[in-house]
Amino acid sequence: MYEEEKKDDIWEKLGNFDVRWMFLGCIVLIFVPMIWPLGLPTIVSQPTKDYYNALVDLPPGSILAVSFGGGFGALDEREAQFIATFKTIFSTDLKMVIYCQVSEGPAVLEYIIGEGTGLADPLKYGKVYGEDYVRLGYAPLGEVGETAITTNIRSMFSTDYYGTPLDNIPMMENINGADDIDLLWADYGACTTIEWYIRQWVVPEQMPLIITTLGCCAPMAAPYYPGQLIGFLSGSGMGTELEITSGNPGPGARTSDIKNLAILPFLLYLLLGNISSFGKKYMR
Amino acid sequence: MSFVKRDLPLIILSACGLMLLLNFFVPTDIGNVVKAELTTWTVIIGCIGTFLGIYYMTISQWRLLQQTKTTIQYFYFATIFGFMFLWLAVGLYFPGGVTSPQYLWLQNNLYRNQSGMVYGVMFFTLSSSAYRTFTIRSIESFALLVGGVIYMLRQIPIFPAIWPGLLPLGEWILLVPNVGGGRGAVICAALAALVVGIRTLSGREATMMEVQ
Amino acid sequence: MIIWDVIAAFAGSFLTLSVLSMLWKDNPCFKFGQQGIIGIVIANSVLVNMKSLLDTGIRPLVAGRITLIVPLVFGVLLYTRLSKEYAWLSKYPTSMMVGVGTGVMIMGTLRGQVIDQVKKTILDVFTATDAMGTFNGILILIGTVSSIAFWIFTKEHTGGLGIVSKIGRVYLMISLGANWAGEHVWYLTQVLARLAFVYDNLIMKVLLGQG
Amino acid sequence: MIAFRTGAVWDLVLLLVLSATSYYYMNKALKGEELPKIRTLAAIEAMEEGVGRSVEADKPVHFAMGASGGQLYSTLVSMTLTGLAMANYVARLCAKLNARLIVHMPGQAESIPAVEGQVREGYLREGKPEMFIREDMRYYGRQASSWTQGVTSSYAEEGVGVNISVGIFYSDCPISLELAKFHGGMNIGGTGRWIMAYAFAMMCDYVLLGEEIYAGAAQVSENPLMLSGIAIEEIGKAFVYGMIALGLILSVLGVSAATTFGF
Repeated sequence: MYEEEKKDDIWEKLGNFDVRWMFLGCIVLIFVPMIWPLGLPTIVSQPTKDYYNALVDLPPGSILAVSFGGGFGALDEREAQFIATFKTIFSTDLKMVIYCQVSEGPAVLEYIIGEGTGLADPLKYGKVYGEDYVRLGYAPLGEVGETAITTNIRSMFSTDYYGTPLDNIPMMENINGADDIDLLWADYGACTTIEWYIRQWVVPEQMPLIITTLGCCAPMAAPYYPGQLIGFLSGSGMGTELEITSGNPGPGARTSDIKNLAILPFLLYLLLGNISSFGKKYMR
Repeated sequence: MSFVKRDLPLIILSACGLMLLLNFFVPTDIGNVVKAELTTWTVIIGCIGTFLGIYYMTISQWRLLQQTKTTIQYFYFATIFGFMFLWLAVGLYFPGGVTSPQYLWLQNNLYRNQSGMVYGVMFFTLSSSAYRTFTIRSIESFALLVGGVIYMLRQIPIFPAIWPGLLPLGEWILLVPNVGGGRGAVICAALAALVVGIRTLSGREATMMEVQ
Repeated sequence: MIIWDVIAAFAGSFLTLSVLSMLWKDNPCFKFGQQGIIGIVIANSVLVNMKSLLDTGIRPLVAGRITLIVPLVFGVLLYTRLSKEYAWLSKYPTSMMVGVGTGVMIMGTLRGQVIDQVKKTILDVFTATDAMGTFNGILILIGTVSSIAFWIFTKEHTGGLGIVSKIGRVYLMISLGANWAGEHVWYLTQVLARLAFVYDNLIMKVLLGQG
Repeated sequence: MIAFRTGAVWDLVLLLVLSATSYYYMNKALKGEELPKIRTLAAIEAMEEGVGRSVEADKPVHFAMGASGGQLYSTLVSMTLTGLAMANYVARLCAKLNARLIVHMPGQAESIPAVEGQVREGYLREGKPEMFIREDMRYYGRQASSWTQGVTSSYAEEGVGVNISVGIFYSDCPISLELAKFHGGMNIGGTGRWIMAYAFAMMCDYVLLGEEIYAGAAQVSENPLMLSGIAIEEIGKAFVYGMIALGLILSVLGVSAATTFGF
């Protein structure tokens, strides 16, 4: 239903192909690697190596805070990151406090680290709830909520997600705010959210920060790396890289594989658009 | 009355903002308590506002129904509330609420597919707009095309596998020219936000003054 | 395979394809899915916000934290917007939220988005360990300075300023392109992962009985 | 012990510079003195044309601040206020030209009173408060996925004359902008979130790029106080240039920028 444009000559036609053919081509080429996997290698980038090292280099017993922003809508992009990261954490002796800044967070967490059912099941690593990790649930935090947590976690969460007062949880005994935390893992899906963590955790508290986010958010995170940001994973591609680095194979490899062909019809259309533009300008 | 209607809210606004700022520059125990209290308050107010959305959603859907009154429109109307009550019922009935296995089943199998594909559709809408706009007409459009295509190809494994130089080139685009341009954008937007912020705290922001 | 897997495969695939059908044209399947998703999102929001309200507001209040009366009352005042006579009362909660938001914004923005950005721009030039690093640092410096010039509103972009802002525009376009590419590939991931759901669960498991 | 926060001297200096400049220019504006001229923004001029086109085509005007455009207590609050100023202006234009306005409200339900207040205010300023219809204030839940579905469905059912989108946009705008175009509408808009500015640059007929939304909001407010904000921002930019120059000079002299800007 786009407004009709003039279709005079070949150059005009090249620039006005029905894009639905491109859509169809992409969909068809998505199915090809599903049936016949290509199995191309993945190269691990420096931000992923730094991200992994930030986790495994922490001394045993260090406290990791997790500001979790995973939702179901964009889970495909981040599932690999979550599973590989939680498996890496559970393989170490870190203590972890997790809170959610999106409403779907608790449900996604249950899906990923639910005891006995999760894709990165803490029980398989011998982790005990309340001693090795604590889930605080969701609050519509926004940046002000992050500020409150750096000051006093108990002002936002008087109980954990299951209703147990924080004072009755052994691991939380000496954890009150940013001063008691050694590393922050921030996960978010809105690219500018990185600024919350820079402003409320890194600047005033000098907190070491690692992040996981969508592929599109890398350009927004890049200005802070390396420096305020120790390492980062953006998108399923870097999730796959962490799977390789940490030795925890997961869903990322297949996703990366399927991407390979589906982009080709789009590139073809991009080429046609440019030939059309060139022709209209110079060949008429 | 104009004091209660217009000035007092502005005083509350300024007081809240200035207390936080004061505590930022001169941190004190009492200031931290105030900061934690105020931030908790805003979160609570936000939670209470949820039902306002339901009211607006209902009246606008009701109006659409009144406009057409066709069977299919009744069906659409029922669909919203059908899904809403199903999710509410499962979330409230089963132990564990939104983390109960039953709720997770709904979220993972139904909602995830639907909302996931909404983002998927954007691949197609972006592709179609890129087909129209990613043409080389000037140095700027060339820069847009180069920045976009190189960084895109860097993220698809087949292209770095064919030409390994794409990986460092993609990283370079991301960490050098993107940072240069993006940093200027971030600084300017921050300055503008600061100016609006200062105007707001001084009680002179038009959007906060004029609401009748 | 249990019946719930079959239901999940059919219902999940139907909803996936209903959204995808939007690319063809507006149709009842799309509309059904669209109405459904609004209902789901609102229900989810009610469930989690009410739990959050209970945990953060009501329970601590009952336990004796009486200051929480203030946000509870202010929260209710939001609803006065529905009355013509008392709509002005809704300005109170709005003002409080904006005041807190503005305070938090200012204290974080000053350093995080201005001073530290300036600091990093200079450090990029002077802390590089090799010539390439210094060169990159200089490129970043030029990009930062020139892209700021692009947003100068009170001078005409001619002469020297015109040239500098033109350089800034090139940097900005590369940055926009990189942003676009990141989003585009993410969305591609979403399409293929959802179609993989249809392939794995509906086609392979249910229809072909494999896997 | 009460003490000034370590490492926040430059924060205070910048805040004082901007506050003092704000005081100076706002006083100037209040006295009716002349303010620096601002270059014209094509997108702002196009808004009236777009609303006029909608009236001719008998299609509604759509306005959106983004699925997450109602953030009152986050750092994006300035952008929310900008979106509200635009809502006010679009309502004024619609009242002036007798166009039907559909407002797609953000997911943050707590911002609804502010959005409705601005739209009502716009109609009132043109002397047509009766044009306000609450049912045309649409709400679709707190997620981008439901918001985009609601907005696109509205385009399909009710048509699009012009779609004006100014505010906080995440991954909602690639659908809402492209589908507005698909249904024959004209797109005008922008966001201060740089990460999504590309979508506006690609899909809008007239775009407000990054910081331009603040300048645009000041222009449409016709309020000298708001207009003075642009001049204040320019001083801020000059100050930033000064900081860069100082940092470079001191670095050449052997003082690291980490030291210069670290106290």
